[in-house]
Amino acid sequence: MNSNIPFLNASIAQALDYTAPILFAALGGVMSENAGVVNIALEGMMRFAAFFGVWGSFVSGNAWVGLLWGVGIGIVLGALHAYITVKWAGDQIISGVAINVMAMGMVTYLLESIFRTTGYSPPVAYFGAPASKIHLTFLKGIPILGAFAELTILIWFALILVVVLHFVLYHTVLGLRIRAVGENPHAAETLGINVFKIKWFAVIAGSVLAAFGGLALSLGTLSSFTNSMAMGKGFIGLAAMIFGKWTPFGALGAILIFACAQVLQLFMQGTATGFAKLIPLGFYLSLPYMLTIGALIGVVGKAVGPASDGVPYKKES
Amino acid sequence: MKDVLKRIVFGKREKYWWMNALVPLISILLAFIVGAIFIKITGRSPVVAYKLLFGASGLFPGPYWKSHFAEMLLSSSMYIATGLGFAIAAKGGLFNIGAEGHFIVGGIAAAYLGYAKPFAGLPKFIHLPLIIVGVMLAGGIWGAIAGYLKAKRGIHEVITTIMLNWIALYLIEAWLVTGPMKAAVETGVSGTPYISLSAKLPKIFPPTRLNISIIIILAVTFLVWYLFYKTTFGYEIRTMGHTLIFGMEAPKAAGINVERRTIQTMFIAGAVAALGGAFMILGVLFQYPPIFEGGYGFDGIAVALIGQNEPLGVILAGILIGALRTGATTVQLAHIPKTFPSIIEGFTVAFIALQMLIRYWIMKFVMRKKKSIQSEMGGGAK
Amino acid sequence: APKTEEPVEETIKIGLVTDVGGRGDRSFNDSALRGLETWAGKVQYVKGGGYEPISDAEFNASIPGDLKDKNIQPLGVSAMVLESKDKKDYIPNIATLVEQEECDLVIGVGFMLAGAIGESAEKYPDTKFMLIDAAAVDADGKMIDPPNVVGYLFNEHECGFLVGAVAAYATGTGKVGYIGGMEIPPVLRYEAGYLAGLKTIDPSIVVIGQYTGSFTEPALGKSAAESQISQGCDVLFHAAGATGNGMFQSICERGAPYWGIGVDVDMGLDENLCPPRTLTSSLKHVDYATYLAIKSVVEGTFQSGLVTMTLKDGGVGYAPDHVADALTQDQIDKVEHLREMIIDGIFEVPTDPDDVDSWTPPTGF
Amino acid sequence: MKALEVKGIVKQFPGVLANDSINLSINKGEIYAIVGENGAGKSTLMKIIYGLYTPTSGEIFVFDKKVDIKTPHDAIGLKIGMVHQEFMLVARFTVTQNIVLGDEPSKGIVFDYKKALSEVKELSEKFVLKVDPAEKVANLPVGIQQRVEILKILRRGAEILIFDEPTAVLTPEETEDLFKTLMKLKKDGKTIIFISHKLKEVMAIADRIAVLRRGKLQGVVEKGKTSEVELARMVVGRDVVLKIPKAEAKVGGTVVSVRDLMVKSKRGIVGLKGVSFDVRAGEIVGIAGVEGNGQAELVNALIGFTRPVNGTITFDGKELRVITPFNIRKKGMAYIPKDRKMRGLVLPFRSRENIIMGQHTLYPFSKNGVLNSIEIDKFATKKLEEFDVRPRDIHTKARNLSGGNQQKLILAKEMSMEHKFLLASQPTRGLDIGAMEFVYHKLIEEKEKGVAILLISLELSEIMGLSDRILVLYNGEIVGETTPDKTTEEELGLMMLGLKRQKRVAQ
Ligand SMILES: Nc1ncnc2c1ncn2[C@@H]1O[C@H](COP(=O)(O)OP(=O)(O)OP(=O)(O)O)[C@@H](O)[C@H]1O
Ligand SMILES: Nc1ncnc2c1ncn2[C@@H]1O[C@H](COP(=O)(O)OP(=O)(O)OP(=O)(O)O)[C@@H](O)[C@H]1O
Ligand SMILES: [Mg+2]
Ligand SMILES: [Mg+2]
Repeated sequence: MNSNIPFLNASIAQALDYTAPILFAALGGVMSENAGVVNIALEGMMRFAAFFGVWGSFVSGNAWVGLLWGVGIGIVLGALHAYITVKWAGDQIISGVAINVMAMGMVTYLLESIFRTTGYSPPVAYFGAPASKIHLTFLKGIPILGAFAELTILIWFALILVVVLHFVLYHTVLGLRIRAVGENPHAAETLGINVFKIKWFAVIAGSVLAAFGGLALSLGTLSSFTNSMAMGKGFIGLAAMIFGKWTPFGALGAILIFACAQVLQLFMQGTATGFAKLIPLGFYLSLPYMLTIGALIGVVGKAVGPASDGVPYKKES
Repeated sequence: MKDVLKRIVFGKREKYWWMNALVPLISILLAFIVGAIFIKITGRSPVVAYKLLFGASGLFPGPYWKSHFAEMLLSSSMYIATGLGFAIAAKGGLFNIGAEGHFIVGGIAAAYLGYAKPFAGLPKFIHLPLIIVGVMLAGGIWGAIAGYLKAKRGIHEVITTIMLNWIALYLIEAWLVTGPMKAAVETGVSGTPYISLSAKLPKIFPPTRLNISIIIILAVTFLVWYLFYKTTFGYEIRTMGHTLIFGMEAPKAAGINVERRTIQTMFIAGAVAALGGAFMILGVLFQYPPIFEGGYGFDGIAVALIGQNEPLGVILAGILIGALRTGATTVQLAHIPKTFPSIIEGFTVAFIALQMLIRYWIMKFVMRKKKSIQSEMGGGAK
Repeated sequence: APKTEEPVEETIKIGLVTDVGGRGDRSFNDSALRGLETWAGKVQYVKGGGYEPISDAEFNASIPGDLKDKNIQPLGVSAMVLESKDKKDYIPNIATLVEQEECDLVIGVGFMLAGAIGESAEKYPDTKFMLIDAAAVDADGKMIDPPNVVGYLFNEHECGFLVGAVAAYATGTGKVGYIGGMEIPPVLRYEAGYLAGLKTIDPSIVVIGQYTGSFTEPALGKSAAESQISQGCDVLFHAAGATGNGMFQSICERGAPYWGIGVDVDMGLDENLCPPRTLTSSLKHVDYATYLAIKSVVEGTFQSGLVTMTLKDGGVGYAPDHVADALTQDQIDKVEHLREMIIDGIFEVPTDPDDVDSWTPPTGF
Repeated sequence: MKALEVKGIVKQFPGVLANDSINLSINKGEIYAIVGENGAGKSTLMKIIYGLYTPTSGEIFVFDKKVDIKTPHDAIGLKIGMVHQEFMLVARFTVTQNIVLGDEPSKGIVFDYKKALSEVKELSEKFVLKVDPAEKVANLPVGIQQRVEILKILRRGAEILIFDEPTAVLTPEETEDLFKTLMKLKKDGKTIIFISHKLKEVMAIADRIAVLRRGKLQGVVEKGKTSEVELARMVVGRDVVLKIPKAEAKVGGTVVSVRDLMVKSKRGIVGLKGVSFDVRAGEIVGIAGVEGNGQAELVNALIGFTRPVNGTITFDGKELRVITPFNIRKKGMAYIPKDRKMRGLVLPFRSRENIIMGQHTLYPFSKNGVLNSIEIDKFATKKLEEFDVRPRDIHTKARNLSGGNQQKLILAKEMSMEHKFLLASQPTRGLDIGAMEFVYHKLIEEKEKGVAILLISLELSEIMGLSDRILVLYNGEIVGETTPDKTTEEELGLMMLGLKRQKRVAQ
């Protein structure tokens, strides 16, 4: 069975590859929603960042510069979302939808203005190039661990972030305050916590994480921007965040289920013989989504978010 | 008369009732201004862009006005359908991202009932209503799945509606349309067979292809409004809308069957959004093509939000977005990307979200006296 | 419309409506645009809008090797391209091109436009129409043949067959991959041809085939490619539009001994993909078909009806790319022989993947 | 020294003048009570002092210095602390996390939870306020939650402590504990502002008492120079009979009969362990007991929120197998919940919409599922008048009503619904003395009309005064049944603490 090890490892690596962008998005959601601000603009932020990352990398020839550009647009969008929802207590859903719609229009507009195409950018320097990957040669050949032998830096970053975010949220003063603001901002305020500051911070930090999700798409796995790049990934990140009960590890678990189902789906489709060959393609393709709902029905049950999630916080007058 | 209008349109008793109308208008205006700045920055002429955009939007008279107008209403009827799909659920406190899925489920149901044998032979006055009912049933059931999982299992509707969108997409496009419902190879048609003549929506504005879809959706919108505000059923949905997301139990304690209403709300939302897909098939494409990405469902969210989740608002917002989209392809004549109107749409929604700020400005303008603003607004800025 | 362009009195104006894929897909739509803009118009699209002329050198470089002998010359037409955001836009876009822009010929790219072209052709009998990949149909879905529409079809299974044969010779592991976008007719024809080609050379070759469900998601293409490679495939072919870009990325990251096979256009020439590891490409000359249709309008020889582009007339084919590096001369000769057999009608390539199992391949390869 | 002075405070809400030039001057080290009818503007004034509201005009002085309090942060800086009418706690956090929030012990950026735990433990010992520092707040009874609130502000070194209706949610024992704490704090030199509707409490603990009426200061009296009766008159502007009218029960047939009812609590343990009792037409059965001894489970089972593990509930002679709020209400049950925000009202709804909730499907409010707004408005106008809900405007949103008026709106809604059985869970919570009197009359009236009433209250005087029979609930069981004339508050108190059991009277 030794010959199966490369395949197993490659499959896990692929699942991780698939996981990273969605994980970033979900962590962005975790960050923002733990402070009580719903961010359904994860999708739009990913799209913006995916594009700006490619743009930056294209202009400079350096993927790290692209990364900075992507983070930059993440900050700008986060600030916009925070300005609307925190400063002016605007509806968080509406603000999120606004950013998503703008992402649809503006990015395509810029794509055409800059690259003379409406669909696909040229390839640029990226993190997935063999030379840019993190090589842990000693792991090669070991079952499962071998999957980690050649990952992009962004995947590692996503995985490490899960731990970091968990630590920040549950073991630091800042995390305690963030969660307090998300649970009961009025209580936090009566204790002298600057609710607005915390929310501003969490929203912008969450947006930057979502931006990393976009970057993982355009500069991690691939080396270019395509118009349909983020299509749905941000929303799946949102779903994973809820599935994972608004916690970093929960989100990771949810996405791993989904990513493994995706890889499994491709594998089953490719090797289908006999009866399995008769199963229509649509069932294979929808398998990950059905499994997610199934997992929710079977195991996870009711998810309860931060108590004041989505409620605009207004200072009484 | 004014009072009646006020009461119908704005809900009476608001001291500054006209604000509710003014805020979206100002939002739209601001969006156009910001859009112009954006165009200017990217090196194009806003004047040309808006001339083309509005010239072909169908909103204003001009050459080819008739067909633009028809195209606008065709689009609008679909946007209103998906917009209502979101708004209905929102009224019940549910966050429905599933309009996209309902739209395509409606489309495939319309296509099937439109071409399949036992139905295709029926006379039009039976066939068409039958299709509409079937479409609403199909979309309704697809919506009710999310409602059921929410009510009985507590599974968040955001997850289920997102997942169900994809499931619908793949089952339809990677199974039904390329499998059991595929048109016979000899016909040379890809996608499903074409619907029969009796399934096509009657045209009402020849020679354009405008059809009764706009009339149907206006009637449906009126029914939805009536349902919300005039019936006990709508009353119950609204009690849920104000409590469900906060975990409050007052409606339940008052004997309202919250679980059943949740399912029903999602059913209605799905049924109405599915109409949009049916309009597309029965009035524009006449078959379900192999690939059918529209984005009408997602734009429906924006439509609902611009329309403040109110039926009348959804109609107006649907017309606005329909007009923008109708004018959109024409801006390419000046080599402006066709997605330009999406930018305006996005800014409009953003300014709607910023309505506290806009209200603040208006109040400041009206009162010219900062002191009393805060108490008049009852919260917000400090 | 703004009068930014020169008066249109003498020049012939060609309109083109893309399908929802749009400009920049590196395959189908771009191919049609090359036929119109680069070849017939001798211009290039500039970012920010408008066209600028191109040099003779650029013009010559744009013509692929297998079309060098087709005498492609600029036709002096002006181009007007409208992209569609939605299927509903096809008819209004065509109407704009006919009514407002008064185009002489309107091209619909893709079988998705079959209905729109069919309806418009009846409405505007004085305008000529060209449809790619389909015959026009009317509002009832019946194939029609109006006097002002020419439809171009392509025998994708023929070129798919030849790249299948090349793949069969090139594989070292006896396993090859196939990545499809969605199960639509042209893609299925590619698949059928590819499978038949493989079967002809070596029935024992294992094919791992996957559909990604999308033509626009390179990430899925990459993922499918990785999966196939880890299962031992070393030659991969895709018919998945831009989704296939991901396949090339995967191939490029790994380098030898993996080979990728392009689709529709000669992807071995596309710097943005993976020229060093592009074994061949199955060519479907949408560009040439577009050019031919425009030429017929310019020269007044326009003929309605259906034209099928085949191996025989150079409308489909396979690109030489790295075939000479991977195959022996004997093998290349055999592929060429197969090509001639198809041209001569000695055998027929199946058009449906389901028929390949029961199809009897020619022997001796 | 003056600890706190407010001068000319005005607060204008849209359409409501909540505070009308209020002047108060509070000495250091005194317990200063503020009383006033519902909606008088007490909470508003306190929120202004704590920086939650911006006054329309007026000045505040703290320890003789003019201050500008813009946020609670400013207030905390000035050593002002406030225990709010609705607790400001993070339910999912532990006691410790709640107490240290905003001023956390830390090692660098890391939250030093161990240190926080020990700090809280110390604090709780120092002020003799017993809490379990590691318990989650959501799992605590309100009395303890209030201790957490007090500890919170004490930890921040508050010198001026504001309590907005702290006793409304407490049991008598908890109230006594609180008073002990307040006296101790006073001895430590802290200044306390205390808001309550219970004049007896005010008389027991306050040094001076300010009376607010319709946003205006009515007067300030010293405790020694006034009486409950006089205070009551100042509050409502008329004489109030504090005694509950007594009416003989004309008992009819059994309406609700509960047998061996076992119910699990939200946390999964059995909270009600096999309880049996009857409620008959025309009688009020009082349930006495310390909160958390099964009342919530009993209520939840009766209205169909929780399915009992075991036992039966018979309504009007018919055993109900499955109870849902819908079918039990249809059978003729009205329910006054103790938590008005969670279970009583739809806050963004207007009074007219709230008042028909539950009977909206009935004629004349609707016919064939279509609402009749004219009838609804007529009805709402009438009921707001009858139950003295202020403001009288049927278009006021419930959210903008004061706590007491929200309660009155619920009473108006539930008591005007046709019913045979009334389940009243703390019906007078947060009501001013005039309103309380009104509710007592209402309950008696209902009983005389033959309604069966189950009254759950923490207020022993209420139970003793109103009930025809009293059941004592302790640890999920009925440990005694008695009548008001056969027992005393002291005896009841012992039973409620499980220290005394009594044989049930055979029915
Ligand atoms: N050893 C510790 N050091 C610092 N903080 C701690 C420690 N243990 C617990 N905490 C604090 O207690 C809080 C909750 O602890 P933890 O993260 O273990 O989750 P929990 O309360 O058990 O919740 P749940 O198990 O429901 O997720 C956190 O906010 C954390 O800051
Ligand atoms: N945010 C608000 N908007 C409008 N009106 C308000 C608001 N808050 C309070 N009011 C009104 O101000 C008045 C005073 O309310 P407040 O809460 O101070 O009363 P209160 O004395 O605390 O009453 P209670 O004893 O019932 O708690 C009431 O008429 C109330 O309706
Ligand atoms: Mg109060
Ligand atoms: Mg009160």
